[in-house]
Amino acid sequence: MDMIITISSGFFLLIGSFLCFSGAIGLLRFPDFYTRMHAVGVTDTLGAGMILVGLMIISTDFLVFAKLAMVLLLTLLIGPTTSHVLAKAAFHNGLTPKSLSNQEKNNKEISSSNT
Amino acid sequence: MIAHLPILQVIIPLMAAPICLMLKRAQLVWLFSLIASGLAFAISILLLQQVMTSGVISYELGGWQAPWGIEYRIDKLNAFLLLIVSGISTVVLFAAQTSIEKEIPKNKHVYFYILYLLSLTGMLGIVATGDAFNVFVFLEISSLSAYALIAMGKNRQALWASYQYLIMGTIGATFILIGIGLIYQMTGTLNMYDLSQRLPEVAQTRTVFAAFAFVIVGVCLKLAMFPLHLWLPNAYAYAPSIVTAFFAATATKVAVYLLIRFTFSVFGLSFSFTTVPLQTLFMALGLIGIFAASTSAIYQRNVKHLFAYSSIAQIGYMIVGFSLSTVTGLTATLLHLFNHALMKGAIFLALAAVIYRVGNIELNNLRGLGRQMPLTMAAIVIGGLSLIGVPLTVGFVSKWYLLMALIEQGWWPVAVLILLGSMLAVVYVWRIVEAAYFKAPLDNSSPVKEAPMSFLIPIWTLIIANIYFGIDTRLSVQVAEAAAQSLFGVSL
Amino acid sequence: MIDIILLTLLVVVAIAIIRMKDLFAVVMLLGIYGLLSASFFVAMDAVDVAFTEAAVGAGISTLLMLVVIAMTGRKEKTNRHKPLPALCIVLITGGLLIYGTFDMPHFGAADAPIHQHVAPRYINDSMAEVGVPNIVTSVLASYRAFDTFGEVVVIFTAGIGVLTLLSVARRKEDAEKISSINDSMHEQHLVIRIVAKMLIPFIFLFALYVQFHGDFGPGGGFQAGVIFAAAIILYAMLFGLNTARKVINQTFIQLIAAVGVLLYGSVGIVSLMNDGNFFNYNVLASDPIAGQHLGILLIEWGVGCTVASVMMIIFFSFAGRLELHQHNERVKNQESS
Amino acid sequence: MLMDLFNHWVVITLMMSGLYIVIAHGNLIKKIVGLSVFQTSVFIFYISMAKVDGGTAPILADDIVQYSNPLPHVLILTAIVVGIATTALGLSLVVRIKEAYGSIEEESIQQQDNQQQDNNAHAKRKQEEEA
Repeated sequence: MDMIITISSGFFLLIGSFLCFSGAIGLLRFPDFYTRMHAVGVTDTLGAGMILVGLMIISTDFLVFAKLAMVLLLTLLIGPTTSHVLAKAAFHNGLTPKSLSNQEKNNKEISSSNT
Repeated sequence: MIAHLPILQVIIPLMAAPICLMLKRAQLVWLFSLIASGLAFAISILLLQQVMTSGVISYELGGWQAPWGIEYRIDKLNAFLLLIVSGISTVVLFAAQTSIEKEIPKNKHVYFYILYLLSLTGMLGIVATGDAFNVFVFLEISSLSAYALIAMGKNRQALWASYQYLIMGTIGATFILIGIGLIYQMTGTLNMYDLSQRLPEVAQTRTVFAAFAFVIVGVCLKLAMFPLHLWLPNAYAYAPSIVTAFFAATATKVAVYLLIRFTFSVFGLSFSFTTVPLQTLFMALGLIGIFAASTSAIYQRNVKHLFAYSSIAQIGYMIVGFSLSTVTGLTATLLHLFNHALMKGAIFLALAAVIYRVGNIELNNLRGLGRQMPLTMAAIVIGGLSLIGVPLTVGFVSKWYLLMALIEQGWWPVAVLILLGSMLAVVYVWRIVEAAYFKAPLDNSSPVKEAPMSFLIPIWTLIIANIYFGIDTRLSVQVAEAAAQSLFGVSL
Repeated sequence: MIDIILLTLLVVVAIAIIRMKDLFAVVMLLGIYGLLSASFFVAMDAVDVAFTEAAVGAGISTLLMLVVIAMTGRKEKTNRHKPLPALCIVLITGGLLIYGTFDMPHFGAADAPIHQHVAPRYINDSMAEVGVPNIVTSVLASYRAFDTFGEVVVIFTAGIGVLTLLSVARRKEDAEKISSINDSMHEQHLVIRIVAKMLIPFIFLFALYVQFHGDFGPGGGFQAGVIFAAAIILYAMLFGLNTARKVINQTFIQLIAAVGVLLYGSVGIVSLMNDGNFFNYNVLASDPIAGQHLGILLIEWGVGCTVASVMMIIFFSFAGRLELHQHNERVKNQESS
Repeated sequence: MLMDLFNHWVVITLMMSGLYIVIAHGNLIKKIVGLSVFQTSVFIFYISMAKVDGGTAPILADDIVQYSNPLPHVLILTAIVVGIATTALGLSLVVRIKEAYGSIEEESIQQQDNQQQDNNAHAKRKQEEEA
């Protein structure tokens, strides 16, 4: 039983770490604001979520489990919302996604200076 | 209740402040804060009596023993300072209602009194406490309320002055915090008495030296000692006049108290004056301060600016007396603390009265006021004479003691310089006398009446005290001497 | 190891703050600085402090600065007189401090003077004397209760100070007009409004938990107050200032701020009445430990009330000014066009 | 020896960068940011002296023998509150200064003040001449 718990929690933790890591790379490598935000969103929700699940599996104390569950719920609720708000704010302030503005060179500068 | 006097001293104005917020009506609030301040004054008199007869009072807050809990420790020095601060505050507050009528918008009057009381609380707390960190907390209470009070001034320069004061004051407070942290790290205690016992063991370490430097620089920033005085003139000149009167008479005094407390009691005499070359440094800075500030005062056109610079010069005298590190020198400093509070309180209150009637305080506006506001101008002149140090005023007493202390130690040249510095005071006081009595009023200025009684009573209370303590020196000298001796005798 | 990484990150952030010209970025970096130092405090076992620093350094102060930047513009002027004197002062001060470190006890050494004197009593005896597991709480609220009282008064002073500086007297119709325009802009935020509605009760619940659990774990009146205020501020940001003002009466929160200070102080006065020293909770009940518990509970409530209401006062004052600014600008634009 | 003091030195660097921002920068908000950095670094200094190797957070539990020192934690809790109070007041001053002067750069404010003083002096002199 212990074996299964350790392995499954390790599995979740690994996936979580991988997602966080890829999110970080995405933040650095993606071309414009919106795609970068997508990378961050992945880290925020899925990566952190997986790590929390992994930790929940190995937690022995019920209180710790419950607290982690609360944290997980909150991240699931807040993470996407903040991404949404950010994207909306950017869009309202006239930042266009890169694919829409490939013809105009100027926009590239705006997007890079704004991130 | 007698046993609880030390804490009541601070708690009464403190608790009065939030109650003021509930009273709402400005007049009521004024009366209430006047009563609170008056009570604090009464308590400080009782405390001074108690200390003079029975020695140091220690009050353990929360019932916890000293190094573990916070202790209020009232000795002769604190009691003397408490008396000065609460006394001046009460007298100044008496005139506040009339004065702020024209300087501060109606809807902010209540806030003004609350901040005034909090500022008073902060100063009393700094003086009464025997715990190094508690000093920092109360220092911040008094400073934060001071920033807000100064920013209430009519002109926009008040805002800028207040901002500069905020930056300098916070740097100073943070320096003090660093210094306290360093000594705490070396001794493991925050209680001042305990510190004075444990510091000699580690006195020769570099950490304690650095701590000393930080505390002194931080306090000197608050004190506006000569090279660190840049924030003071504007802050005093642009603040509401009542605030200027209150701060000029008390705030720097509290900082001088902190300087004395830290050098003499906490770090100890032998460390402060033998290990560190404090004597020459402070004497030089004090003297330069006297001359530089007095010279700037001569060239000021705004009378409030003029007296603000004069305040910096007076701080110089206190520093010179302090730097001698003898009983007479310290007595002179303490006397000058008391006397300067009396004269600057009176002068700035009189200026507040002039502003109330004339609206402006440039030298030109004083023209002809000698005839139109005889009592107010007479008060300014007597205060000015006191600043110069003319016999029969308090200024003479403290200068006399300072000179005695200098001659006692054989510092003849410094004594001569001090006298020369007083000559500079003659020049700037003369400029005011000239404008007020010997120049015709400007054509376009309308004649003004004498200041209302609510000004004249507090102004003349202070002026009479000025003359009384200039003639009958027993009381002030006795207390100052006893306080100085206690600092040299048994530590703390 | 972790502390060295955190410190390095802090240095990087500090340098970035010096070099950045965009105030918006500077403020965000300051928030990061606060959060990093909070993490450092956790690594140093100071959980209570970390909690507070995270709430204040990364939360409230960033928010206030952002509001101010919205009013003052976000660009720092580049030209600036020579930084050489500043560098001199900094080098002298820093040099002095480094000189001071040479005789300092080593980092983490258990035999340093601070661990030998005063502190051992808190660690060994506080359970018997105060009866609260969280030593920080027992020192904060009992041994050094007067410092904490001073802290509450500092916050109160700041609240009154901000009010004197920023409160705007305006007629009611004007207020309605200004706010109605601003409120209409908030209508678009459907998603966050719904999420916030779900979250706000939980934030309140958490604030209460922190308030009452301060005796057993990290937390206490100050943190609870900040969290409570954060919920209200969130509400105000999403539903408009005017709506929030209707929910929370401005005179009422000023009153609560005063009541908090008074509650704290009157605990001391009651102990004076019962022949104890100021803040001696032992005399509050027949059993000293019960008295301590009662005293700590009451003063933590005082702290919580004052902090929560002052934070709200500060936010409402700043946001009210911002609203006025935006309104004035809009009027100006209309006139010019 | 070096490693033991290294932490302190880094913290001192942090403090000094805060102080540098306050003194060298002319933007009023940046100055307050600098103050904030300066103060926070002093907090870090206090907290790091409370740390005991192998200690844990000072919350009493049964199976723990070594606790970190709680006293600096208490002091810094108070100091953080003082810090935010100062920041709030400073920022409200900045807002008012911006309204009164139209700028938040030290140089331009100083310039405006000097100009005003000169103008006043000029007006005064005229007045005197007339008188």
